[in-house]
Amino acid sequence: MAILLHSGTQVIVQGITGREGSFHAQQMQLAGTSLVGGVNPGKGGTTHLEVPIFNTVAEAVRETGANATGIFVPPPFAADAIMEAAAAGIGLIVTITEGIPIQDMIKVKDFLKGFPEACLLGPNCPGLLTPGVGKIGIIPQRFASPGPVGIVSRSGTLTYETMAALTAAGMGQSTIVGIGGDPVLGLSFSDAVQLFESDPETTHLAVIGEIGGSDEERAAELLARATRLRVVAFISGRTAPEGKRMGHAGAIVSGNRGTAKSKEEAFRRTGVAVAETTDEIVELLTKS
Amino acid sequence: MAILLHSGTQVIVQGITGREGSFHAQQMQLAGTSLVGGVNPGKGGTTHLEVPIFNTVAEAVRETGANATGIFVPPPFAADAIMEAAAAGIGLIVTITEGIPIQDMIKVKDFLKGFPEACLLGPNCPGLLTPGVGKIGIIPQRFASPGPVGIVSRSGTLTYETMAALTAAGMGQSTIVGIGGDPVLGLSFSDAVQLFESDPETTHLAVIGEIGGSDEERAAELLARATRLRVVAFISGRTAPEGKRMGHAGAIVSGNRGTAKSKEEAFRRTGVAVAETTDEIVELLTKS
Amino acid sequence: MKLLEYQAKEVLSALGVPIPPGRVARTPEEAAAAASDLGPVAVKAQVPVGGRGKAGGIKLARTPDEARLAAEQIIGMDIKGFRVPLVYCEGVLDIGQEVYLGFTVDRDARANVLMLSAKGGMEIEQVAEESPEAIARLYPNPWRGPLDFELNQLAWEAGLGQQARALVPLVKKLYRAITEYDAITAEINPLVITRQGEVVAGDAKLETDENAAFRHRDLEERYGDVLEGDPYEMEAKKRNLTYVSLDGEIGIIGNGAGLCMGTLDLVQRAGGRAANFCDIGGGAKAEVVENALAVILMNPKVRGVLMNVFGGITRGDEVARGLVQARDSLGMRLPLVVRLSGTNQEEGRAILEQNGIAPAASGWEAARKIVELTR
Amino acid sequence: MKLLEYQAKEVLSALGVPIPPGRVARTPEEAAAAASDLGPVAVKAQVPVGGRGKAGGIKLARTPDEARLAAEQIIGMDIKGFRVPLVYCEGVLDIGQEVYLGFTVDRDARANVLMLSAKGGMEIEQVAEESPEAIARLYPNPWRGPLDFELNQLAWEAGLGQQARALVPLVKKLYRAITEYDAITAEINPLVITRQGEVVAGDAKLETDENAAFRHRDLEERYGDVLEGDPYEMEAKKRNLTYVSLDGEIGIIGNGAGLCMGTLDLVQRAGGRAANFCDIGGGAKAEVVENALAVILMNPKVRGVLMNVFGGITRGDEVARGLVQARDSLGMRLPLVVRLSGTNQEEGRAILEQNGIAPAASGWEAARKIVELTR
Repeated sequence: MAILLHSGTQVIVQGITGREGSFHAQQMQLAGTSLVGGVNPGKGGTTHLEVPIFNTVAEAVRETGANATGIFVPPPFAADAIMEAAAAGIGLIVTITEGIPIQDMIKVKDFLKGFPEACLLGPNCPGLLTPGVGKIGIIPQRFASPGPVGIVSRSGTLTYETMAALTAAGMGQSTIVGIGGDPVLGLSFSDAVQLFESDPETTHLAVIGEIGGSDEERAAELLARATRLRVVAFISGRTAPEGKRMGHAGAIVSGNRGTAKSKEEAFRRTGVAVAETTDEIVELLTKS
Repeated sequence: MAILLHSGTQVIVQGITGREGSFHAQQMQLAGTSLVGGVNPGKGGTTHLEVPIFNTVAEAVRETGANATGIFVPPPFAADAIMEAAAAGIGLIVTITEGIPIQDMIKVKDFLKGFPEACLLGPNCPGLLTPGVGKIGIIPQRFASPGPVGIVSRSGTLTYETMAALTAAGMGQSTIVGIGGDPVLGLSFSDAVQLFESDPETTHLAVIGEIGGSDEERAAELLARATRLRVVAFISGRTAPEGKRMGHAGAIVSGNRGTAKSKEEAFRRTGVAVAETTDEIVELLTKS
Repeated sequence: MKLLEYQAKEVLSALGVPIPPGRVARTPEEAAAAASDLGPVAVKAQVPVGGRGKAGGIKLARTPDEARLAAEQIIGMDIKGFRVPLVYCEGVLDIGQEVYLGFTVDRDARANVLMLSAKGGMEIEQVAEESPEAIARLYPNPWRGPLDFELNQLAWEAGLGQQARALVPLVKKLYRAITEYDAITAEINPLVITRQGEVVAGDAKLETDENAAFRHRDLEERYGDVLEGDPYEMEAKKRNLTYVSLDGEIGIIGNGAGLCMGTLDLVQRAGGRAANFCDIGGGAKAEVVENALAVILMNPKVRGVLMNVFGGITRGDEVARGLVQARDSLGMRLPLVVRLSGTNQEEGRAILEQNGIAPAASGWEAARKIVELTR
Repeated sequence: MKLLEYQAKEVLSALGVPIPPGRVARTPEEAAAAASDLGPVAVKAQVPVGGRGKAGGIKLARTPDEARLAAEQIIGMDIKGFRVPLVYCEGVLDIGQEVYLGFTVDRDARANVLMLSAKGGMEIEQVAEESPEAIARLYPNPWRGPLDFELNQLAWEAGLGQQARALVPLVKKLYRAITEYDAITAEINPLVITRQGEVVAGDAKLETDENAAFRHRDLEERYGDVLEGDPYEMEAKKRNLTYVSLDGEIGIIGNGAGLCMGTLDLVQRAGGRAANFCDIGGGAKAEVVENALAVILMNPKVRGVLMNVFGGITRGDEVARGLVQARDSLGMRLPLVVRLSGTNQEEGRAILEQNGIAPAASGWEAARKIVELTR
């Protein structure tokens, strides 16, 4: 089973003919992904990486039955690309693009309310990987192996590191999900935790958080209610300096939430083990 | 029973302290309406027509349990007033104001999609009257009497005339609904027909249409499927001159619909009697 | 407010829509001067109504002399009831393709609709009827406006995808006529794609919402008085009346648009022809009645007046007294038939009879009576 | 981009927000001249950080001489790491009431939040903690912007309903900082309601989104170079690095923000103190590594460098070769510990060892090693 990305997932890449898009689309093929097409307005009718290119996402969906997309278009056009994907009926929208303006993403999030079946992952995220099945995004498949551990993370490299360490320790992964580091995100920790919770193949879960926001705290609340998973949490940024603040607005909104301490405490309160280093994540997951 | 306006309808008036709002709110009280309050920012805490005035609709709803409103505020502020009512949870929003900019109403219609339980009547309409129960708007109650005939109309005075003639002929009315004459409206003929269809107290229905748009045609399609009501339709504007058109856009959109002829034919096709004068409406409804 | 072509182009140009070079000419001399500056020009009648081409209101002029001659012929012409006050002389385009681009309010959808078609030009209505799929449509969300991907899709659907890079920003500029001027119709037909690949507005039509005039006083100030239309309609506008001139002999006054239209229908049914449509609104105040009568009596073709009023909240006796007073102060001598119903109808009818005005029990009776009196 | 007070006020004033008369002074003489024109003024340090009042960065001056003296004291001061480059001399307001008005991005809600409170002034964070209900909040729909009724309601909720007529349009103007400048925080605190009933921005803070800088080149051109901040951060910005200066002695380079933050944590855990945060991104290209090392080595406090890289798609041997080259071309002599994992990690580690760089198997080992070497 795994989550979000299964054998039935038919993937297109928006921005497939760009340098990044092209490279990673090829990597996705190598990881086993069922890549069925690409989108680039004006290049419809051609082929690239042996898949057909379309002028619009709507056309791609109509012609290929695609139900997922990876977005690699440049920041000024990325928000539009996400909305186009949702409007075309795509169910899983993985946005790799880094540097999308925050106000664009706030508009996108509101737009997506009109498409409740569309799940946005990212932006500014490494995407997701279901070992043995495929990936959308840029997670390096070579360190992954199939198995029972779910990983959900806000960080790219920390995720790769954890995944590699788990594989080295003989523990494979069900799905690895990088939710991204931007302030305004699609899929949250809580959403991912819920998905893993209902995936019978996942028995262990690593939650790799960061300072800022309170998505980790909310995920901890969710886990507190009851979980069948063995969960380990890790928060980076414990010693990160407080940003030099100008106004009060940020503080009024966030209050005491968002610090590494508040996040770690939130997990500890629910009985979730908190790792202090990435090595410890693996130790805590593997010890019986 | 009747439709839309029942004994449980608790009404506020937005713009109650204005000249028009004040006069008609009083008439509404005389017609039996349960008027529970008014809204006028800055006048909260005072009373007018012996009902309390509030600064916001939300406050009025919280304090009085109002579930319907009559809007008499001037055109530049009317769209905002409608949205405020919907956001405050008002279920029946009757907008009397004439002269609201069309683009404002297009925005309002989109806004209302977020409040599916809110029913907008109007704008630029006379409102509605359930004889013996009450009214919201400006329909003169003195010519109405309770009975089995529903009236739905785009015109004000033609409605009053029909209502008066019915009363004179000994046939009372269940509810009289003026949907208004603006290009962008809330409740449509079809909506009203459906409501009357499921109102056991209504056995007869007068549909008083006008040239323009194709709401009448749609209502005719609905009636064609099956109706338990005895329906008479009347369309005014048969001899109205075609507007002097500049461009093609209007014609492309409306095609052959919207003429008095197309509307009358639509009703005739479904077996609905079409009256040629308002007197005939009554004749056709009363003949066995 | 219906803008003339040159006005619409001024407005759209300010929003960033490319237009050909052009100049307004009020005299043949000005037209000749324009042509000597611009080279070959189209001399185009400026009237707020379609079909001027077929009516001879557009002439090509290769030289200043030809432009002078064309302007002489066109200025002062009558096109569908409008006297042509001036012409617009416009540089000729090197046309590669003619595209249709427009939007209007779709009242059934309660929304704006944007339309784009590769088959532009005068025959677009025929295209709409015969091959509606050749016109791509988009109903933009009114708060968001059209989104880039929606417009890109629209261009591909219209078979103009390869021009999307030029069309998408252009459509967004046209759309600003909605957000910035409360346009209810805006049309560029043809939208010319030149052989050089530029996109230019060949013609432009723009109508703004009268209800939103309070937000656009500037527009009215700039363009409000250029037009010379029907003199009675212009007078009615000054007096704030809802009035439309028609061809017949019987003046019509009604309260409420539906009742008023219904009255026109009754007059025709009785064999007469209405001279106008005039809705004095629900209130039927004495002053408004006097204004309506005054405008109707300006028209020498009018041989009698039918007034159809249903008094709801307004009392019939008040209406009757107002009417008598208006008639007397205007010294009206023509036949006048009044159908007065509703509140205090008996008192109202009595007042009318006392003052020599024929009352009628129903609209139908009133219509037959006035037709008889004006035959 | 964090604007200084006077810059924020210029921007907001152009959007229609009323501000007091004021003038920038780069010297004490200019401050004196401003005071002689404006009368009594507040002389305010211009730094992109809060708390300048408590730090002595704001002084009242009744006369030009007092203004000169105040400017002498304030210009050049260090406030939280920023040297004060200039002061803003601003006319004193006749304060009736001080209100808080601001918005920011609420990342949990994935939305903008507008906040209004009758309890304005410096203690607003305390108000937020002790009586959060005293701060009314609105999450405007990002496409629609705040609607009039929503703002009216906000004003009544904040206990400022009687001022709604003045506040509602003001909030809409402040909101335009979002739509027109991609602001992610904008704050007017205090928003002063004068004894005369006018509403004026007493202070203003504005931060725009760096990701949206491509839409606002004008802002950067106008204000980009006024600020004198941390010299290493300024140099890093020129080199397009994600770099933050810290107080310690160990330079840090990591690829990925999470890994980099995790590395800081490990260094502290091992008893050391990081000199910076520097994320070189997923690719870890040789040129970027060289830029990062160059900036870190500018800081004389740095006694050693820890680089923590996980090679995903990037190969470890490439990273190692790039690092060796960078070290050599910069002539770096300080201890350098590298944790290199992932793709081709063995080859990478071999290259490091051949070139006298200590490799470490884990981040934790690397952290302990560098702390030891720099003790």
